[in-house]
Amino acid sequence: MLEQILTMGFFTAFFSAMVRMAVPLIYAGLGEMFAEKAGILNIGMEGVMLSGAFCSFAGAMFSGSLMIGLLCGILGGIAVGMIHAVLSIKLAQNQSVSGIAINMFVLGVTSFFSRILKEGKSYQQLTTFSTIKIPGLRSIPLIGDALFNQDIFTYFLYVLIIVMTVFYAKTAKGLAFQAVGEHPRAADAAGIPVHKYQYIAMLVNGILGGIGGAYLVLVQLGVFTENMISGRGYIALAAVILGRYTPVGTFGAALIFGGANALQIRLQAVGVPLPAQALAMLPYIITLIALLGSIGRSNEPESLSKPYIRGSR
Amino acid sequence: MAILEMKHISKAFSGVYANEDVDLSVEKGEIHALLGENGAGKTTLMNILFGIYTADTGEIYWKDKKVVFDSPREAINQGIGMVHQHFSLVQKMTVLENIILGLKQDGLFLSKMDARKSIVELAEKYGLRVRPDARIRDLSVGEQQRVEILKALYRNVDLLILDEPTGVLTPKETQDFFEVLRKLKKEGYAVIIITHRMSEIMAISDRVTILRDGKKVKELVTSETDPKELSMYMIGRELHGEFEIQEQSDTGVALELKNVNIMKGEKAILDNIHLTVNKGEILGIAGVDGNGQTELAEVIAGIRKSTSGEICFMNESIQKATVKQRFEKGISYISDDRHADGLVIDMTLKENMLLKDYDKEPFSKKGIFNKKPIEEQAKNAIEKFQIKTTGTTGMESVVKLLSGGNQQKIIIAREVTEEARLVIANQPTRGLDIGATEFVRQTLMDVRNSDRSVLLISADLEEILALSDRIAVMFGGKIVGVLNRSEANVQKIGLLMGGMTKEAM
Amino acid sequence: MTGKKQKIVQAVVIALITIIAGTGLIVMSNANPMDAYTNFFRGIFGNLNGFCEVFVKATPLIFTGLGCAVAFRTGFFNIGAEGQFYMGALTSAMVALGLPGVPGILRIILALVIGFLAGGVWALIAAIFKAKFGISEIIVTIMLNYIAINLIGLAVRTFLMDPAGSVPQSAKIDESALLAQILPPTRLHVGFIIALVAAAGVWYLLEKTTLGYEIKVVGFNKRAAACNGISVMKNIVISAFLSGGLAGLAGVVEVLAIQKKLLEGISSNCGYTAVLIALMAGNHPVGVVVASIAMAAMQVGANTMQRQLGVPSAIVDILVGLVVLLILAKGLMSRKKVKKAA
Amino acid sequence: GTKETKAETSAETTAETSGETTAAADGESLKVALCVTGAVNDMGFCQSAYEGLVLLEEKYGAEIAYTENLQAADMAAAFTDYAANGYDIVIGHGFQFGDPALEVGAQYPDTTFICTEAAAASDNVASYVMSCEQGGYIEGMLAASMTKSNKIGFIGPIEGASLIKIMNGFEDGAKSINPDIEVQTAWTGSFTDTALAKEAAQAMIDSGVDFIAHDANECGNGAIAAAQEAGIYATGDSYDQHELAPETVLTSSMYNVPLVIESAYLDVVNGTFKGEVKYLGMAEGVVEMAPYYDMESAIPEDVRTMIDEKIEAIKSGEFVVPLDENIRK
Ligand SMILES: Nc1ncnc2c1ncn2[C@@H]1O[C@H](COP(=O)(O)OP(=O)(O)OP(=O)(O)O)[C@@H](O)[C@H]1O
Ligand SMILES: Nc1ncnc2c1ncn2[C@@H]1O[C@H](COP(=O)(O)OP(=O)(O)OP(=O)(O)O)[C@@H](O)[C@H]1O
Ligand SMILES: [Mg+2]
Ligand SMILES: [Mg+2]
Repeated sequence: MLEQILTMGFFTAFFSAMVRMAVPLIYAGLGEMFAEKAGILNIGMEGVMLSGAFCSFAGAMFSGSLMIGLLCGILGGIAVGMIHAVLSIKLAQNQSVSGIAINMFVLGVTSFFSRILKEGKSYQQLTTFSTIKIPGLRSIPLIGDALFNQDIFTYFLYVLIIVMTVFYAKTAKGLAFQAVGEHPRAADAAGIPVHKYQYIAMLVNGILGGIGGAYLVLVQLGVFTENMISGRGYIALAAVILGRYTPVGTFGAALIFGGANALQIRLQAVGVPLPAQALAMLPYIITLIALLGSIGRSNEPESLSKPYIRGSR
Repeated sequence: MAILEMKHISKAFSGVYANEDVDLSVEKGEIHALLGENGAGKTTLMNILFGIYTADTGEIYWKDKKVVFDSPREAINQGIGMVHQHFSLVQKMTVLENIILGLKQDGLFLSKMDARKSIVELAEKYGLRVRPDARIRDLSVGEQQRVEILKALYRNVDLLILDEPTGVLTPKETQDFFEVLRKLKKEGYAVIIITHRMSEIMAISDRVTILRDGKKVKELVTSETDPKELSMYMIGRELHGEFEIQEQSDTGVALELKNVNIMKGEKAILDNIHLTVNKGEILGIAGVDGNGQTELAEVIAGIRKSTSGEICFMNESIQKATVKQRFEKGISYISDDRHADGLVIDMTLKENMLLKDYDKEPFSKKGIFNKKPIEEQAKNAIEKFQIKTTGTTGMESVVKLLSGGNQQKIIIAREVTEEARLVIANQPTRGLDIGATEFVRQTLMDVRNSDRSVLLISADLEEILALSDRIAVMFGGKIVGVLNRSEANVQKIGLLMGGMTKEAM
Repeated sequence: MTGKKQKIVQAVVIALITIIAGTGLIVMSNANPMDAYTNFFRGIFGNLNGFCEVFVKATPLIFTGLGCAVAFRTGFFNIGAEGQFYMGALTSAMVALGLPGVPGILRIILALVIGFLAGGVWALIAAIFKAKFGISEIIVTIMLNYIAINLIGLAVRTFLMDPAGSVPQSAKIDESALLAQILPPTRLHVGFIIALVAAAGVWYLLEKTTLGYEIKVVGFNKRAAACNGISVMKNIVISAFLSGGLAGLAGVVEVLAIQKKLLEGISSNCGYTAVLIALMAGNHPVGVVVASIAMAAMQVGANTMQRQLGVPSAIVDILVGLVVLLILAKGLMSRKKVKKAA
Repeated sequence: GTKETKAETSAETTAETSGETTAAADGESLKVALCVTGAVNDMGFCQSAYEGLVLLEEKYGAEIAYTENLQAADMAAAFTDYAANGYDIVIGHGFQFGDPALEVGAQYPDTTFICTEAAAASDNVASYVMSCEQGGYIEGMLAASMTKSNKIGFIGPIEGASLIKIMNGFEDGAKSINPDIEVQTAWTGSFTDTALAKEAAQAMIDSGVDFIAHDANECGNGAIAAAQEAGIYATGDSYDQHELAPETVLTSSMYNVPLVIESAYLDVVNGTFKGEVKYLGMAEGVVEMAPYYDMESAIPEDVRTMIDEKIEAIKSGEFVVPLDENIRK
């Protein structure tokens, strides 16, 4: 069995799987990071992704166009993000309650409407976005396939991570968005419209979370199934913390998690004599261990999940 | 020509007026002082001007135009800047980043080089020394304040509001700061300054507006008045300003620190401290903020652990004792950061009064609370210290809604009790109005007069000189000299604070 | 508009919106709304059985809701009630099944104690991560939930698997070690009484004791707690432990009174619902009981409606989620701006 | 011993009860309720039961109701609810319903409880077990005949007895063709995580597997999607999954749950109901293989013949597919 694992082929395939499993987590993670850095904790990320997945499926189904599907997925993510935004920004409600309630609500709504959508029809399968091989780069041993034989979503991620890193490090707006999450009162006093920025952050959260959900439908599966996000929204939250609130860190953390999940399913396939449940715990245990390894200053935005009300004492 | 006119401003919080029909007028090139007791409504009035609160009624004319500021952003855009006493700086960011925060940028990317240049120029012009690339969390309060002022000036304001800017400054820093204000004035800026110190008002302001209980009681020209008159208007009575100082009786040592050190990596934060505090004595600790005073206080109170050395209280070692055990032995601590250390601002006055004694009889027995003594204690504190609570809630007032001065009174009421054998008072009168200041000072003096001890840490040299039997001066984590009341004066202490040793003098 | 009047108006509006949304969903699933609502209320009040079912369903919610409330008071954001529930369930099944010689009542007591400890320890892991290493408890408790769920899966397929069958569940616990029913044939059981007692205990602890006070101080201001000699670590650990223990009890009671054996999926997500309950109740124990019963009634009514009319079960999730969201959104209804000085 | 006596006594009692119910059937329709653990449109296990229920309504005019997504915590409540509301037959679809059926059944002797895939039996409780391993066995034979790499894979959702026996049947069937064949298996631990099912299939494909089978309900869609992308063959489960990927799915093993439900219904109506565990397989038409459709040409004729013969042998009882409900590792 070991000889089955310790091969080039195994690792090449494993790395590909790791990236595949990670991509939706990275989108959601980056979206979550953007919101959290502006002080909004969105535990409802699961709901955002689920809405993105459902709307992208419905959109693509009705229009017959994947691009319209993607657009609908983004809109679906935004819609859910905005519910959370209004509750936590305008109404200054507890963000965790709102998030958990949203998850419940969206699970119900998507299940309900997916049923109506499927009523009387048999299988509906979309043709998915195809992979685009990048010549040259994809023949790098081990990781070439993983990184450069993927779909457009994965490539866009590379750009996104760079853009976001530069945004926070080098631009005035990036600074302002961070100030909003660190010390909204200071940001307000410096003339930054705190609430407006938080709405924008939630918009980005909805867009990226929506894409994360749509990715599963439009790239990986071509179908929508009830509760198909299956906890990925929660894992995205973990990825942000593990990634210490940086785009690259979040990327890395999502890879760790995606990798652990890809690994456990692969170990099962090659017949590692461990119960499936023991292996299924692996990603979570690895995350905990990784967290222990990242002890130190948590880097959490000071005002995370504290509503800002101007003039309140 | 008034650049600012506030007319008939009223603002109530849950039915209680914080400002009632207040007028204020400020001219270009004027430094206008705002004076009033704690809770008189000064900060509220300024917050209305800066767009943080909206007035219930009244008008604001700014440069002859009627304005309504819905947010600080609008106030800033119109040329008004404000420095709050609790600074509005992002701790994780650098000085430079804080100053340019929220400003319109020309390109997509931050042009830190250009910004740095103009900040350095601006800083030089007004003598506001800052290090552009230092992180705020590494700065002393004095430095942070300079950043705040630079931040406002960098936004091209015409009027600068300063809410108790000198509360945290050393005398030297205050002097420098006043120099800056004078320069600003010469440049044609208008300045509103809130301070409780009469001397500062007399030294820096052109006119004074006095508030009492949310109402404007008087506007005076500074050169035509004196502190006596000011305090008359402010609190409606005269202050005597004299303490009853009794003869010190020699009753022995209360607290002794032997060779106490705190190391932070290679750096000594407390460096070989030997110090005794006698019974019936106020020992003043003078020094520029950030030279180890707070660490000294915390190591005695048990909040911070020393790296080496020994601390004895009443002739027994308390080296291993916890905060609680030390308090039980009679060591009380009034922290200089009341929001962080001293209070739980989301809880009520009553609950905050309990913070140290909650597990003692009669307040609780075997872990179960007893309502009556708890309420009695709160009631007494409100009466004795004249704490202004919000509206009708009395002892159930949530502390964060009280004005800063009243918050401080809660801590004093809690810490300075009969059982306190040693009161460590770190900046106990910061932010207090003169009436309250006098009261606190007398309270501390009473402790001394009843043969108990006080360790008084203050940036206010006058306070130190007025109260202390002996004065120790700290510099760079060391005690560089201890002076008796008779030999101490401002010059000597000033030299020691600057790092001169006693021998060298 | 006075405060009271406004509250009534808000409640009416929330009810109206929920009814309209519910009607829409029911019509879309080709059912008759009148029938649906009749069934909803018949489910709750129609017979003793349904009525008692409300309290049966409320029981684990009360335990886990109390657990969350205790933790939230110290600012320990425990969303791991789900996992703690399962650890309580797992260990209580082990106790009840593993000590066949011991008298039933002893086994029940032991199961309650050990289930409490197990849930507590499970929360403690997250508390230590937080108190010692400053790692967010939100993420740790979520990870621990997944781990606990897999542990149960492992247990019912290996050492706890019923030797008599081949299905992933434990053997049946014998009658003597089960919690008694109060009103047979309804499922209402002693666990509900235990839950009420627990609520009273938690109320007393939080409001009347110095420990409750310490927990509150730590929740609001850790630095001030430390400066005043209140141990932050100790209180986070204690409240996390209590919190996990209470959630663990939910698991014990479900196993000993409802399932009578251990199997997967017995929590029905009540660990997550508990977070909503605790926060809507303002972390107040009495509020937790009320909110749990209300939530349970809603579920029972909606379930009946679903069962009798065959409308999709998703409607239950939608309506419960919607009600919580509407309660959060009620501020939109009041003319007054959001309390400026919160 | 005990079981038989039980069955005997139950035969008597059921005779009485069924007498009543038949009478009821003459006058008015019977009320039948169904409980499932997943969604009734899951294109698999639960949906097929639901279709059975609908069939009762259409064919016999039964008054029907159902509960879906039922969690273990609520099963007894749902049963009680139906029984108390005068339902004549309450069906629980899945092994988890066994114990709740016995428990509630004892309190409502006038209601008949039918569980699929369980082992529960008493006076008014019977279990109808489908011999799903037969379908798995045939799929295994097909897979072993079609593979070129001699590596085939099987993906399951959560290990439950009725799912394990399919997986084991698959392995046995494959080994009957080629004892040296490598059978890779994986459990996703979820009925909903479609993406993980796909990843599991992908993992197998990456290691050379060229035939994928599954019994993972709706999330098995992911497994078929992986096979489709890789251009290899797969089989469907529970349901004719041909349409999902017409060029990938060779056949599907279908469990004719409607037939199970119908036969249970008729047992009650006709008074032939017995409180016992009843096994139903290919012989009863409950386990079936879906047509090959256009893929017929892709399967060599000798393979088709061999499979047809095996199916006949199973139906006639000549060959008994081994039943193994324990996980193999
Ligand atoms: N947001 C608020 N909510 C409720 N009450 C408030 C609020 N802000 C201020 N107050 C009350 O208004 C009164 C005036 O407060 P303010 O802060 O303006 O006083 P101040 O003159 O600045 O006092 P100090 O000298 O202590 O700083 C106080 O009684 C205070 O409790
Ligand atoms: N930038 C700001 N935006 C909104 N509110 C602010 C801002 N800065 C300060 N405040 C609020 O205004 C109140 C007054 O602030 P300030 O720092 O002047 O305190 P204060 O009442 O004068 O108390 P003290 O001076 O005794 O500490 C504070 O309680 C704070 O909540
Ligand atoms: Mg003030
Ligand atoms: Mg003040």
